[in-house]
Amino acid sequence: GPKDNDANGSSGDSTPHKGGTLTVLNSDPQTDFDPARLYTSGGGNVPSLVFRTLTTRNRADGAAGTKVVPDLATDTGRPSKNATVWTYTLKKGLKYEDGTAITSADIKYGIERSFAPELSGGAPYLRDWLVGAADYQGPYKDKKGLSAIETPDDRTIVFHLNKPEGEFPFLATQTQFTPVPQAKDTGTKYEEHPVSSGPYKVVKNENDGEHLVLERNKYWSAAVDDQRKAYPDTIDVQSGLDSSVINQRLSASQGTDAAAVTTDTNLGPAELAKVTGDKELAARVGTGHFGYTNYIAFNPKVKPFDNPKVRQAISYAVDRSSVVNAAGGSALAEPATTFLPNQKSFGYTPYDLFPAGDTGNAAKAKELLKEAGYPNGLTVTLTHDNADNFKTSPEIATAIQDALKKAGITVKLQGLEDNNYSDTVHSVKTEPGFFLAAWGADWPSGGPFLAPIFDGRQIVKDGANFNASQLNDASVNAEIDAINKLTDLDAAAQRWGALDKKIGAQALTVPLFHPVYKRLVGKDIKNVVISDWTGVLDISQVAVK
Amino acid sequence: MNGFGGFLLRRTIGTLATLLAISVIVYVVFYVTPGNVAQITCGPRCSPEQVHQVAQQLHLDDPLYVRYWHFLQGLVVGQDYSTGTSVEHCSAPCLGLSYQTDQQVLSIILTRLPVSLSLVTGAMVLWLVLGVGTGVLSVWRRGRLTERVLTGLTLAGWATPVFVIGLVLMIVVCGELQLLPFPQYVKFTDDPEQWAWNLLLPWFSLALIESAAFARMTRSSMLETLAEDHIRTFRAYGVGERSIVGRHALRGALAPVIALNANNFGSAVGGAVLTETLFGLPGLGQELVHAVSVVDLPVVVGVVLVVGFFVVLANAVADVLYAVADRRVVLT
Amino acid sequence: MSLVQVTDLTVEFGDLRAVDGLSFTLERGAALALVGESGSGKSTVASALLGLHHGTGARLGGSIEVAGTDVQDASDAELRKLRGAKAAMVFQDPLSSLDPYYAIGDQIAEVYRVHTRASRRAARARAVEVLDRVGIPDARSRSRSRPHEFSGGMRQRALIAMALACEPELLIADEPTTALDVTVQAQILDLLHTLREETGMGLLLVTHDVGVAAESVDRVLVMRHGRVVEQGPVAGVLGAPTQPYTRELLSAVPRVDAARVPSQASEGVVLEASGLRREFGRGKRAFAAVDDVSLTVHRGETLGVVGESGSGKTTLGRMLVGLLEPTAGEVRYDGHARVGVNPAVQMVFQDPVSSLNPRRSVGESIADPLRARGEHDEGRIRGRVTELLERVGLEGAHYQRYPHEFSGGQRQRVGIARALAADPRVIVCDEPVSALDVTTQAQVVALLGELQRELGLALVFVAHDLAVVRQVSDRVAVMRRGRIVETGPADEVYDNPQDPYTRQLLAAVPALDPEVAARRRAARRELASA
Amino acid sequence: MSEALVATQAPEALASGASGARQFWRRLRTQRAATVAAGIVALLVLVALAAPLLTALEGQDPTTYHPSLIDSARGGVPTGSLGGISGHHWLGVEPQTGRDLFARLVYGARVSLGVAFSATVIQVFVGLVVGVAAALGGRWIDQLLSRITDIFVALPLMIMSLALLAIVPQSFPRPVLVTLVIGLISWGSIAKIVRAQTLTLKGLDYVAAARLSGWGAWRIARRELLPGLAAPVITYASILIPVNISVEAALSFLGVGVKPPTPSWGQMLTAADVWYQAAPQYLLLPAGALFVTVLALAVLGDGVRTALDPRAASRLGVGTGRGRGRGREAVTTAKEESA
Ligand SMILES: Nc1ncnc2c1ncn2[C@@H]1O[C@H](COP(=O)(O)OP(=O)(O)OP(=O)(O)O)[C@@H](O)[C@H]1O
Ligand SMILES: Nc1ncnc2c1ncn2[C@@H]1O[C@H](COP(=O)(O)OP(=O)(O)OP(=O)(O)O)[C@@H](O)[C@H]1O
Ligand SMILES: [Mg+2]
Ligand SMILES: [Mg+2]
Repeated sequence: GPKDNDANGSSGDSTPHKGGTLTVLNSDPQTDFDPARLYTSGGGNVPSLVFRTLTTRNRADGAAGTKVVPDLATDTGRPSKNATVWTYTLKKGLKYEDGTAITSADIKYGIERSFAPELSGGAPYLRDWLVGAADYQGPYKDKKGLSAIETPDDRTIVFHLNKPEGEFPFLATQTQFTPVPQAKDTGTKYEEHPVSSGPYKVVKNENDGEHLVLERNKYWSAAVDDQRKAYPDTIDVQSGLDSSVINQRLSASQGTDAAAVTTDTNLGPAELAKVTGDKELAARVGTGHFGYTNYIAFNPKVKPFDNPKVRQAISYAVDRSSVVNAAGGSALAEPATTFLPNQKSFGYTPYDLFPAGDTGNAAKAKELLKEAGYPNGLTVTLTHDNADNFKTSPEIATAIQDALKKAGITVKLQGLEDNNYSDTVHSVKTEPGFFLAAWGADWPSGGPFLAPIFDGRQIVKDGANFNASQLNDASVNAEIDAINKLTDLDAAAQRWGALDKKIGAQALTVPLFHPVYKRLVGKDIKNVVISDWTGVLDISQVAVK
Repeated sequence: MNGFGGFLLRRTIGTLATLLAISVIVYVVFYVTPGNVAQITCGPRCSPEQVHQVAQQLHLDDPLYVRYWHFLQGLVVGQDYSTGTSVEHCSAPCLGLSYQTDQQVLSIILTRLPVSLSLVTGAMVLWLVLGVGTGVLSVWRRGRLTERVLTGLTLAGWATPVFVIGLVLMIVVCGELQLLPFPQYVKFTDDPEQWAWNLLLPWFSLALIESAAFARMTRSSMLETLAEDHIRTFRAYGVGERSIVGRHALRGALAPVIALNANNFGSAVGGAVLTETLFGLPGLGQELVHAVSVVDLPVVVGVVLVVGFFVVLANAVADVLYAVADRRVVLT
Repeated sequence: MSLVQVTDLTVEFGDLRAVDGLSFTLERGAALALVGESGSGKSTVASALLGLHHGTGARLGGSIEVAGTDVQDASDAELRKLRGAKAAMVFQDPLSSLDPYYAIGDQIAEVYRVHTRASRRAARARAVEVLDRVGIPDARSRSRSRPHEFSGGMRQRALIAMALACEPELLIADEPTTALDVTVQAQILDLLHTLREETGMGLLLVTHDVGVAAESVDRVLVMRHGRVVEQGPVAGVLGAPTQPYTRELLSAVPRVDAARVPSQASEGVVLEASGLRREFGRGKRAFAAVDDVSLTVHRGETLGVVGESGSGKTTLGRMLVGLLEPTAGEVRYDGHARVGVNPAVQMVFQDPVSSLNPRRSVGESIADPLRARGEHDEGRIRGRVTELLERVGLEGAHYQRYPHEFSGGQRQRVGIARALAADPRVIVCDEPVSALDVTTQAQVVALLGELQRELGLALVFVAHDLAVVRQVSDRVAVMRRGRIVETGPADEVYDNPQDPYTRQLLAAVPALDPEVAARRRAARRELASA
Repeated sequence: MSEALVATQAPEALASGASGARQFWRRLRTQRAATVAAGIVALLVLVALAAPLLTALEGQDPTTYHPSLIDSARGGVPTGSLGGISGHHWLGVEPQTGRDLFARLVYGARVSLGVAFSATVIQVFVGLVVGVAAALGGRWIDQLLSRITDIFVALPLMIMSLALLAIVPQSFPRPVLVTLVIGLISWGSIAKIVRAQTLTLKGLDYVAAARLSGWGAWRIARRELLPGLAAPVITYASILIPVNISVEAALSFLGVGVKPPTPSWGQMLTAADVWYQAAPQYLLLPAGALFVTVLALAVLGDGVRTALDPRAASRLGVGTGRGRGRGREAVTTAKEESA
């Protein structure tokens, strides 16, 4: 007969204990497991169990989780006066899974190899910030190495930046800052077995990350890692699963699924409707907030969006409640009137410059349209993605279409296949005038949120451009530079907030909503920690016993 | 050339030509469709210079025919490639490397093929049994309640998306009744018993849908055959309706059923995407959809060729089968 | 109680009353022949005896009792018990009556197993045994062939074998020997006779061939328009018929000793075959169905082809019209080597069932050659088709009917009408009159002769009925085992046969006089036992 | 000949050319199930055509949002009982948007039935031509066509539609595009089935007889083979309809399909599958509509198949048109035609 997975009886007490197997049920396989190719802090949830970085996100609930804390390093970095030189010292007694010591040279090597075109995929900051990194091609082609990184001794590493960057400690949370022993580097094959510096090592990686098994790295010790709790003995990551199946399995919580979590699957609206009606299930839902904004982007180079009045009219006409419903309802999306996410760490400063209320202010919109020279309304085309993502997808587009109809604006929809959509909207040459967009934070701060979208120097003429409004405003650029100099992150946050409001007045975007993540965990899961940095539960904290 | 040997030779040549044509089509299609491969590979925030480097690395700047030529070369003599730290050889027939994961396409396919084949062969057995079985039964009991019920059931199966059937089956069987584990692919070579148990639901979901076509097809061709003169002979000799339907009418009805099966088998190898996705089976269909979505041309070409090979193979087998089923048909 | 008791039987198809108030009885061990015009309802009666009209659109009246079963009221299960075991039927269209997908031996074995509890192996052995009894040479290996690998006569014998397999109390044989050459025919008739003597089997023989009737039965029933014209002991009805229709019938029977009025065959050769050879099967099982046959057909002449069943006549005919590629040799039409078909060379197919599309009305089928020639005027097409139908003894109104609504002989005439529609110069007629009663047969033969005179039509006339062949042929070729064993002017061949096989054939021609027939049978039996 | 026959016939009555079709209708009409099914299909078509009228009757349209009818906090499930069924919304409203389901269903019928029917027609046509040509053509034609068919069976729809996506401009009318994409790409199965069946049929004597008549292959295919192919083709075509309905939904995903907010059953089904627990009627409505369509088509297909076979007439217990009544009918037609 079918093998019944032996169920872990849940022990009544809620203090977490070591041991057991944590099952992770995911939809996307971990196809990239090379630290050079991962993008987010710690490379996301699972890689962060294997890769330690110079600094890391604070593994705490809510807003506290937006702090950056030391990981391999003894502190979050010591800046030079103007924040262009950052120095880190490694903790003592750091070891790889094979027992060899971790050195600062390995971290340098890890960063260098992320420049190799073979291992592309990481965030753009290192290339932009490090001195002389712009045309560096990685250690495989260019043996000289990056002179911007110095390793005076085995425990010290110094970074030279071409401009002040007060947020460098945030960058140092990314997996490019994980040590890679050069002798073990196998290039593009490294991801099959990356050398662990964290509490777990990879013992099985099937089908390019579809099934991973992690077991304890016996050379890791909690003494030199105060962030990762590492309760379970084994972590079994199964991916390639359908999202409704994942949620179904988590809610059934049978066999090994009782000790299961997911790191990439939210509850959808339909599932939420079911879960909220069930007390037992509702108690197992974790809620998280990730710095993310869904918005309408305008390209003022395209008529009639060159006219601020038209953009304002649309801002007034938008019915945020419909949009929120399309995105899954008030439990899954919070209406947004600011471009910055509604979190303190981003410097959130509430404002609502074109108050549309819940359901849109059609009268005001009509008035503005008349002023703009469209007394009889107008017809525009809204470009969106056909992918079923609740961000830029048809549901949202039709909600906007329906709302603008009331203001006399006829919206034609242009749905594009996913790749076609990103090619089209992210190219200066083909960018439409009016489209759905979304932006998420690389780390919880205003910098990476505002700069790529509004910094005039980040307009990319012949590649992927995210400054959709192609705003190149000297005062905005100057303010961005000024804030970047600050190493006091709280002070910086305030000024990001102010800058957001200032840009908001130009009505270059219509912020729509910030998503909320709701996720189920298995019934035996303990110690659920969800930081506002990632918005999802941190599996380095989870216990199954 | 005549006979079976000639047939084999012609078929082999035909197959190769078909597969080549398919690969050319895929190359051309991906050449003209939007989607900047280098940008996708490099990541959305890559700078134009990096994108350019990646494009060079992947030979995306070469003209189409050069790229296709490399592909053909790889098939015949293999291909060397660099991992950055060393040079590896992908031996012939080399379908190239995935743009996205740098793995050899052939090895990706070889790990996924058994999954798809397990899924489809098992499901095929079921859909043939269910489909042809209901077809026969509905002819045998034609005009009666049994037939109406069967017709209703198979058509309900046919009209319901696989997603719904599969999910409902899974919730009821695995979630509520706990009769089976939530499916998870176990290799046949590791544990044949678990392999079968885990695939049972996917097989059923796929088969329930497909079997409707077979039931309808079987039924209609059988009714045709029942009108033939030779059936009268067996009636006049007191042969029971069961044997008339199950032996004589069924045999005469096989040609379209075989044809249908060949196609469904072949295309299901790459087409059972929904089933694979729903049940998390790492098969070719899933891989193909993913590869298309990230414009991973080598993987797409590879998978399409392998699937194409199965389509062609299944059809060749079907042709042999009808020649066996109906001796009057000559193989061409 | 009688074996068969039919009282006041009527059968109606729609508005057509095919059988009208028919009554007769048949005792155990006795033999009754139903003779009569084509379309007079003979096959309908035969089918009714087995309840085969159940569930079709036909309406039946009167009562039928067969071997103790009331056929009209019997349940399906009772009918199944009757069919095959107590009463077996040999259908009129033997060529389409076998399942094309199964080996012949298996089909017989299957029927046998339905009624006996025999093992598979025993049933198979029984199948071989009965195939052997009906004279299929090499029955063991031939039992593995599929129907399309059998010649027409062989298929007919296979069906007879099937009927005999369960040793039924009543054998209904609907034109059982139409596709058989006279030697085999004699053999089969003798076999039926023997079985009757040995097992007490009753025989209902449906035939249009008065000679056959004379040879094999003791009572005759003459039918016309679904009604009884005359019935009584065979000697009486055939020897001293009381009804004018019966007399008419008898006088129309062709005689093998009557010479033919020669046609005006001209010198021009229209069709010429040289060194024709055709093989079937491959490898070990390969054999030549036609082997090195050369012949010529002149304008306006008739070449008769006679010969044993399975000797390659149909195969030869198909090659002559271009439907079958010869393995070796060539066919020349008007002096030119020819590939493929040519509407000027037509064929009347041996199997009238499968040569008509069941989904098209016969009128449409006949109109085909006209339309193909570019005739568009519907009125003219109708006119011509009606004319053709009438010439072959059918009605213009049959235009709209579908093949399954015709009797065997009617279908055969449709086939002839279609061949004529093409205004051909040559027609290969493969058993064109085998299913026709003598009067209709005479009519058709006369028609062919007429056309021949009018149009200079050349005929290749394949038949097993030696008398008919003599009646129509200028020259005759005798085939055996794929070769032509003897050829020459008809009279010469008939009056002075050279080849021993030809002599054997002529000796087997059935006699009209039952007494003569009985004597001949006795002689044959002595010969066989000696 | 038979007097009975002569007595009941008016020979001149048979001089009507339309009688084949007439008999077909007669035979179809005598099958009750098929008649009902034909009625349902007609009704569906009517509903699709009259969609604006029906929704006007209800007072709704398929695109307007009704946020007040859904519970935003619970993922957007309809608030009313039974999915929000009320006098204003006959079949309730869609989760998340509150759009009227009845309106979406009847408008969806337009796209789904329109696309599915016309695509099936194209598929059948191409499949028949290719399949028959392959079976009748010489060895090389057969090889060529069969291999081309293989290509079409083997190439996933997705890839072919990617190509079309690139070639066909955005302005091209979507429903037509979808129809063409489906029709011209997925005809492979039907071609294979037709080829198989033709191979069996072409060995029959009546085809040989037709060849002797002097007809070319094309005419033989049409007159002699097509009627024999009708059974598998009609059956398969009725099977194809639901497939095409869901393919339309899949194509929308790639951007080739019908544009939102235009509803289609396929898209409704795809969107609704996750809602089957929280808002079952959202899934059940399009699924039910599809089921009824499929069932009606299957039964109708059966009926048509039976009616096409003159031999079936005797099984049905119907005369095949030699009756007096029919005679009169034919006379009038003949007169009308000559007039
Ligand atoms: N299924 C049917 N539907 C309509 N008419 C039929 C059907 N079967 C036979 N008939 C008609 O019934 C009459 C008798 O047919 P039957 O087959 O019994 O003739 P028959 O005496 O056997 O002739 P033949 O010697 O030519 O075989 C014919 O006129 C025929 O056309
Ligand atoms: N398609 C075939 N495949 C194999 N053998 C065949 C085929 N067609 C005919 N034969 C064989 O060829 C021989 C000659 O057959 P043919 O049909 O020409 O005989 P025939 O002279 O017409 O006989 P009959 O008078 O019984 O119709 C027979 O032994 C038959 O079994
Ligand atoms: Mg008859
Ligand atoms: Mg013959």
